[in-house]
Amino acid sequence: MTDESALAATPVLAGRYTDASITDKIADIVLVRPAHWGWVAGAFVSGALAILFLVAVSWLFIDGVGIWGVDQPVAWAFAITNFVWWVGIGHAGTFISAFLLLLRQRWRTSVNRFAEAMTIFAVAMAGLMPILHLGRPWFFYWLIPYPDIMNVWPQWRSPLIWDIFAIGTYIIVSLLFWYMGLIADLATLRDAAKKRWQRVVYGLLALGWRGDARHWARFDSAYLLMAGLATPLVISVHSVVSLDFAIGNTPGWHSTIFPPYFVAGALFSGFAMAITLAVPMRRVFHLEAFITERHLDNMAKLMLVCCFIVTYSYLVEIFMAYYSADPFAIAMVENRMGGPYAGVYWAVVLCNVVVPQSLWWAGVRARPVALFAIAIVVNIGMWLERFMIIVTSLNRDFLPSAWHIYVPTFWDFATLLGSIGLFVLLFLGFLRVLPAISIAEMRKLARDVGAER
Amino acid sequence: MAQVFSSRFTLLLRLGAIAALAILAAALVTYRVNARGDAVEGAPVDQPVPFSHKHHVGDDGIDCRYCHVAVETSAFAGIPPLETCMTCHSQLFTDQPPLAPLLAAYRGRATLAWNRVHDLPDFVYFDHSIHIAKGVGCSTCHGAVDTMPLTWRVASLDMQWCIACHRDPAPNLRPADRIYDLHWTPPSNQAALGKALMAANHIRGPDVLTSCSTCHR
Amino acid sequence: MPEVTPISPSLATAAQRRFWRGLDELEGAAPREVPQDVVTFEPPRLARRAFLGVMAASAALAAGGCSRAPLETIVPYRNGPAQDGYGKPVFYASALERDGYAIGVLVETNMGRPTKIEGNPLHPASLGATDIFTQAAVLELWDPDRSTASLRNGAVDTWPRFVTELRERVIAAPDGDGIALLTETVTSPTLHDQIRTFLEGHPRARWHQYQPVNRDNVYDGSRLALGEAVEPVYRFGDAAVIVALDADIVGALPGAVRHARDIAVARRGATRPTIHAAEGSPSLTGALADRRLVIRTGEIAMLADALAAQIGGGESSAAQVGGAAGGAAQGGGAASGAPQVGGAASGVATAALGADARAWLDRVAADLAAHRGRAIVVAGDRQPAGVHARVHAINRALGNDALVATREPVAFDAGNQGDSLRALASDMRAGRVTTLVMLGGNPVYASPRDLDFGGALRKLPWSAHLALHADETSAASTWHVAAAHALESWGDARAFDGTVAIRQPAIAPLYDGHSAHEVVSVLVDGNPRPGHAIVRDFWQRRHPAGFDAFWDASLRDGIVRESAATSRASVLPAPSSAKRSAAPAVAASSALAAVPTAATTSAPPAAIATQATAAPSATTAAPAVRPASDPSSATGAIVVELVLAPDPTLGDGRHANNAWLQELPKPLTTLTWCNAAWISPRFAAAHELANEDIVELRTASATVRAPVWIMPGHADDAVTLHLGHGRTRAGRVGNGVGVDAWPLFDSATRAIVPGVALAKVDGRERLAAAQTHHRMEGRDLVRLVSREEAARCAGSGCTPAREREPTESLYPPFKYDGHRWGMSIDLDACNGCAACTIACQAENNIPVVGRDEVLRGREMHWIRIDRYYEGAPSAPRTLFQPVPCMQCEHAPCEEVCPVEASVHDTEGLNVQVYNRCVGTRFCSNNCPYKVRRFNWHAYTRDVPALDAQRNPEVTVRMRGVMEKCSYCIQRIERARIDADRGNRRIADGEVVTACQAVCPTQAIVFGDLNDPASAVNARKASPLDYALLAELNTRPRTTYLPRIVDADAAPPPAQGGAPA
Amino acid sequence: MSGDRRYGVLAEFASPEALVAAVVRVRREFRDVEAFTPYSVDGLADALGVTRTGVPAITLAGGIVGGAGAYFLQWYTAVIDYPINSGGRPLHSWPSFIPATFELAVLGAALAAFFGFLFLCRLPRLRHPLFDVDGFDLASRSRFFLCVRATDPAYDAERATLLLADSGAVRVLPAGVS
Repeated sequence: MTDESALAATPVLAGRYTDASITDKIADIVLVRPAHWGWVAGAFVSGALAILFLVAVSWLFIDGVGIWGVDQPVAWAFAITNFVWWVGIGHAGTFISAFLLLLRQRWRTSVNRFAEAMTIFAVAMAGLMPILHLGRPWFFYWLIPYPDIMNVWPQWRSPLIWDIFAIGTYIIVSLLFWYMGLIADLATLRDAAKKRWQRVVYGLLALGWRGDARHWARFDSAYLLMAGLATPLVISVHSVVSLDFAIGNTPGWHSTIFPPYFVAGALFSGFAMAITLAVPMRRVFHLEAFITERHLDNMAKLMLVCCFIVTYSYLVEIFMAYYSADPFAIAMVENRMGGPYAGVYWAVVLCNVVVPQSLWWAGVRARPVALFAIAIVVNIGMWLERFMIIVTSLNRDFLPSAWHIYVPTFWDFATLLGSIGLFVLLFLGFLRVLPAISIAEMRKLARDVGAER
Repeated sequence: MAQVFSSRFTLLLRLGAIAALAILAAALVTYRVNARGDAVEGAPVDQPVPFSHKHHVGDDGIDCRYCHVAVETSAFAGIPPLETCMTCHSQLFTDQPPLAPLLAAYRGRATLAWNRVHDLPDFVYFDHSIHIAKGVGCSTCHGAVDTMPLTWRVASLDMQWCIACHRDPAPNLRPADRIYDLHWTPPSNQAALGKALMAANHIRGPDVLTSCSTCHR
Repeated sequence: MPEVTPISPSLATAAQRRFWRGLDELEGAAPREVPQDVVTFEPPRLARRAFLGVMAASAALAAGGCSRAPLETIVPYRNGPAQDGYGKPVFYASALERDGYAIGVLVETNMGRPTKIEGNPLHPASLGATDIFTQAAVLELWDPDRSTASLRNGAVDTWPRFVTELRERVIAAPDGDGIALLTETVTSPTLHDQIRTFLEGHPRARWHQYQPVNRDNVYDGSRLALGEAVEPVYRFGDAAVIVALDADIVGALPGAVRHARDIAVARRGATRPTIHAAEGSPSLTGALADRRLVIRTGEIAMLADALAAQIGGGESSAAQVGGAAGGAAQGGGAASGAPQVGGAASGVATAALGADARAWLDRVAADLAAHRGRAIVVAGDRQPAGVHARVHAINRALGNDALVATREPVAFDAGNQGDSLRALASDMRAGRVTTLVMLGGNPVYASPRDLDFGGALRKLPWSAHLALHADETSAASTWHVAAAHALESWGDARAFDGTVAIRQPAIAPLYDGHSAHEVVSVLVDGNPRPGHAIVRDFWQRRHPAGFDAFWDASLRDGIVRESAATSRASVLPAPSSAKRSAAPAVAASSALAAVPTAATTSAPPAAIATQATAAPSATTAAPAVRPASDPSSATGAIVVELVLAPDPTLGDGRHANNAWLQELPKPLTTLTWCNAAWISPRFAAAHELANEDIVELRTASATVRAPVWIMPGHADDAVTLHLGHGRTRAGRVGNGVGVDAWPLFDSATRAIVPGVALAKVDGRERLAAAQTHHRMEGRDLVRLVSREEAARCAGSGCTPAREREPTESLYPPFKYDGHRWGMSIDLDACNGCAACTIACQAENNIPVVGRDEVLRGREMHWIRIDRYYEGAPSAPRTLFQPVPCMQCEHAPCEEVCPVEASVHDTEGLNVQVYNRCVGTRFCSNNCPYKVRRFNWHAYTRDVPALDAQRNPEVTVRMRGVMEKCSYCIQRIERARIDADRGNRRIADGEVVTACQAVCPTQAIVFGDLNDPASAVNARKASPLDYALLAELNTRPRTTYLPRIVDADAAPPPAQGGAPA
Repeated sequence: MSGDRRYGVLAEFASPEALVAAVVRVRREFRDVEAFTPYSVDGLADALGVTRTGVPAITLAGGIVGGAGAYFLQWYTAVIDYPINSGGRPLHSWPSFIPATFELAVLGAALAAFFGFLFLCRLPRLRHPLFDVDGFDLASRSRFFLCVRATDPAYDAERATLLLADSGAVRVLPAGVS
């Protein structure tokens, strides 16, 4: 199955399923099946990393952000890189569930649930980072407007305040959207569960859903509206994140291309992460019939599209530097390409521009293992891209006297790897307690597909 | 199929949710209304020597400036040196046990450490002299100390309290001859008087008075 | 929290309290004349690393975020302060010494604690400014590592027991036989009088003076030239031409602060003096110079000879040169084609010099000749006596007497200190010394190691060492006597021009410390007398009539009136005697000319240097230079000339335990917490050396390994290494920092060591440089204008090269109706001395972070001195730019702060509200000037002694908080409240920032931009005034005046890079 | 068929098509009917006569409240309550106020949509008479249910049972009130 037409002809649902068999196949992962060894191994490794994260954060709170390599002038580095990266990863989930819903893309059905879970956990990781990176994290709530005894309010011109609202809104809307989609499935679990405590827990979460047709009508209406809201939201969120930089006057940050550049980068890394999670998940839980090569193919194609937008942005940055003849911008570009962090720049080009070109070949897109490898490369590349944007802009800005190199410490890496561990741990937990694929929507899909056949 | 939840359970759940919401709302409101700095108002602060402003100021009529000598010239009003105490107490009540720590300190045998009653955070720079000069009297912040056997705080001294006056000082301004009047109350024409004092004392607008650098450095 | 063991109960309270404010009202007023009571501190026991990392309060504040503030207490005075002292700083006039030379100071005390030092405007060596050492003295006072008690053989002992022992030893030797006294340079009339009295009573006792940084060469040189030791006192302010031969006029010469002022004033004046410098080891004066010649330090002698020959070092040739120069003067400082002065007469001496040197020499000779009587030639203190003799002759030949006054040496009994120490060492070895009393100094560490002073000292039956720290010398002595700090004790000292200042203490001794006066009083009659009585009695004997008024005036003013004038001998000795002494030197110069010196500087220097130094030494009776250890036998060894210089911030090592000075970026290199072997870029390239490589330097007797620092403008085939590092008993701050270069210091070769073998060895050592990039990259940062352009702009005005700021903005302007504070920094005046940096540190409670943090780029200084090089690395132009917060009106930092911690006040100050800051650091990212500093760790922690130093008017910042220059807002507020109480405006000059106050050159002016008559407006009125990075439309309140350069002295463009 | 039918009569269908057809038929006699499906069935709402869900209006209101509230908050705090000069920018820096306004408008709309949906559905409702009906759990799995409510003015349990059975129901069950 290596040629283009064959891949495009792959169904979004392989095999014939009834409402009951779909229900069993998905719900049993949660309710019945014992843990797969792959899951256990993954949980063990990610759990260890999550503990590392806790240690790193504890030490951070005890000793201060000085345990990281941040310095003057590079006052932001790993934490903010992680933040942007994690937010970006979240974006693909929302894109799949909301954007594709609006576009009535049928292949969305079997991937939206886990993609949304990915969004929530990624945004949770992202939300932690700015708090951790604060000098006095225990005062983070000063960024939130409330009538305090100091009579002081947030400073609304700061992109960081916009961030608070953007990220806060994003995580709340993502959770609501996710939860709304889950309600019917939770009712299914409530009704399918044999154990009393499962019935109680899922019953509470299902809010008494009984599949009333009028409820379904309101649900459809509200769900579509939420999708309509989430779509501009997701674009605004990464635009706002990009404004954290673009509002600044640092060469390499102060650029109007940042919002689309960041949004495309976010989707790029998000689809890469979705593939990274989907490939092992469908293998371990035998979901190949639900998440078919067609899904992977579609996500790979979207990655390729994003790759081009991102590449275009790289080129525009270089072009604009020379076209504007701004010596600071030119110096910034040359510093990126030939300065102390040139290796990072060229690694970014390799990971985000060169390697994804292999996705032109249907044979590559048809091979989950190859896709997985490319997705990992893109994940790394996108992390490095944010590192490049942040660090190589800051380390040499206006006054050469203030230039200084940034060198990460053990704790920088511990925080990054730890957050990945915690993310994976949360995701693995999700797989075991909630249906990873929307059962209700799959029933409908199966019926529609069956009807077409 | 049977109900997952008994009616009793749902009732309790409902009641619990309502109660939780009510408690949360009440707690938030209560917190905000009573939010203060580290103040404990109205509670007399224990002192190594039970010094009574009521006795010294109220009964004996000693002027504030007799002890707090620097209040008109310095940021710090000044805690009286022991020799100030000894101007009288070398003669009066020298044998009273409560005065023992004072005498011991004066003779260099011990340290007398008063407990601070009005303690601002270390990043706040309050200056007594300028407040006195501009017409803010002692009792505005310190209350009627001549009624206090042991001194206590009458104001929260937190930022919202400071800011309230810095935004609109006029109601708290008094003529220069009433600064040390511990029982001054705003006269009926305070609105006009305050305005006149604002002009006379060259008190600048709230934008200046609420600049961060006015109090923080 | 470090373990703290306070001694006195009152201090126990202090230690328990958490913030520096806790010490308010704790102590009585500072003693003005009679110490009232003694406050004792036990230093907290801290590991050095912890101490450093740590000089930090804030674990407490961190916890305080979620708990109630601790209950604070107030300890009342016993007796009220003498004056209006509640909560207000009190200033005491006093004097501090640098290498023996006094600089007048005003010591600021808050609640009796000395917290800051300002210059004394009445003192001739200060005129209100100070240097870095003076600023750091206050930290030295509060140094927790200071000795708290005397030690006898390492065990704690008492001052009375010491007095008893010393008395017995003096009684045992009534004629003084076997008693030796070793002091540093003595400029104290009282101490000198005491010592004289002692020596008269004990005729066989010996007094030796030795100070590592001494003026032996100067005095010897004047003996050669004039027949007697004299102190030259220069009037740089009146000079039209200044020639510095390896002389750091504004950095190291006695009176440097004053010289810097004089030169700066002159440069701002109508007739701008030209400064020529020749040096091998870059100095502040070289950076300041209009024309700088790079020449090996050892070749300066040759250069001086050549200059003498060209000018005519003697009477006869002077006229001839004068005639030629008269013609040359018509050129009027025109650029090219400097006329040949002297012609054939100078040919012999000049032949040995390189082309650069000859060109420089021609220009200098022409300039000198054109400004006869208005020029000053100065030789550096490390140059051999012969050079000084020659310089005397040159100055005299040029008729510069009016500008180079001479007087009896400021140091009393100025002999040759090197000889003096050698004599003492040989006496000690020969058993002729049984009792040695050392007042200050640290000769075991800081002395020529070939003398093995430490070995000799250990063998003595009885020795005592008075010092602030139990240092290397104390460890080798029987007694270590804890010294009182200069801020704790009475004394007096003479300045570079002889002016005497009385040193009055600003606080009673913190520990059981005693002054040199007290120790000598024991020597005199066996009875210790209080320092106050000793000093007062001495002056009463001097001024019996009207003494009280005299004494009060002297203490109040900080100077003893007329003391300089009465002792000044401003007339040069008769020429006849001078001529005779100078003659051999001139003869030597012709001998020099015969030395086959290659014209290029790449020739092996050993022979030249040896010859050059040997030639004058023939006349100074200095010992012959020993041949270098056969360097060629060492594989891979390169032969270089080594210059051993006192460290720019640590001096001879006495300041090694001063964390401010350790962390102060050294002028020119910006290195901190280390020393390094400076080499030239060409040398580095030729021998494949890079920064931080380790090299081994080997002389006949010693081998030292040091990291390399490539120093643009350094002479080739030469190495400069700074003394004062590698201390072993400095204290927790200074121990083991850097490389001890003293083993290379030989009593024969002294500061300039020829024929040293250099070899690269394995390994690297990271050097904590505060600035890691040194070129302007073509950016308009330090702006240069030509002398002519500047003159034109000063007059009728000119078109500025660029708008000061963009005139348009999207935003409507904010109105600043009250004051509008602003600052102007004159880059032409700034000489890069870094006094502002350390003054700011003292004023604003800026923490020290330590080497590792500096390596991470986390130094905290609010005002930094940026240093850029322009032109070829071999001979660049060095540019300095002090960068404090620009106080932008359109502050980029504020716009991005989410919590209103960085905001404007109504006077346009860009204020940082520490207690509101949550530490997002966006402001720092968005600051194009990168002047914001972040507390990455809890840098400020409670150390009771250090807490006492802190300025109570400035918040101590906790961990996780951004900080930056505030234009010394505490000083503005103080002035505002004072003015406001009287319902008046703050007058111009009423607010002086710490950096402005300390600046020797008045490069920094601060004031109200809304006051049309303010000094800062006068500066900013210049069309040359410009804002840094103005194109960003940040509208800085701080602007700069450009550096003025000679257009024709432009350095050659950098190789392989665009000229900046 | 008998039993407690105070809630209504419930019929089970095997396919959504059967359910829709039955709804159309039953609604000719009874207005108050409810349908239960394991997923959203196209056309069912129309058949039940649902024309407007009410959710969009609530969502719009939420968005307006969120956005207007956010802008007001920013304007009030920055201009009126504590005006502070920040970087020389105008106090009323409206372009800078847009992002938070937008985000809070979205948040308000999303919260309104979600809670409006719950409110209109009268959820959460953990107990329901139908949960007592045997086999109703299949409504969340694979079966489709139709209920004629006893509250219908024309309610007649026997007639409803017959009608449902005749409409293709797999089985008809009584739904009581416990």
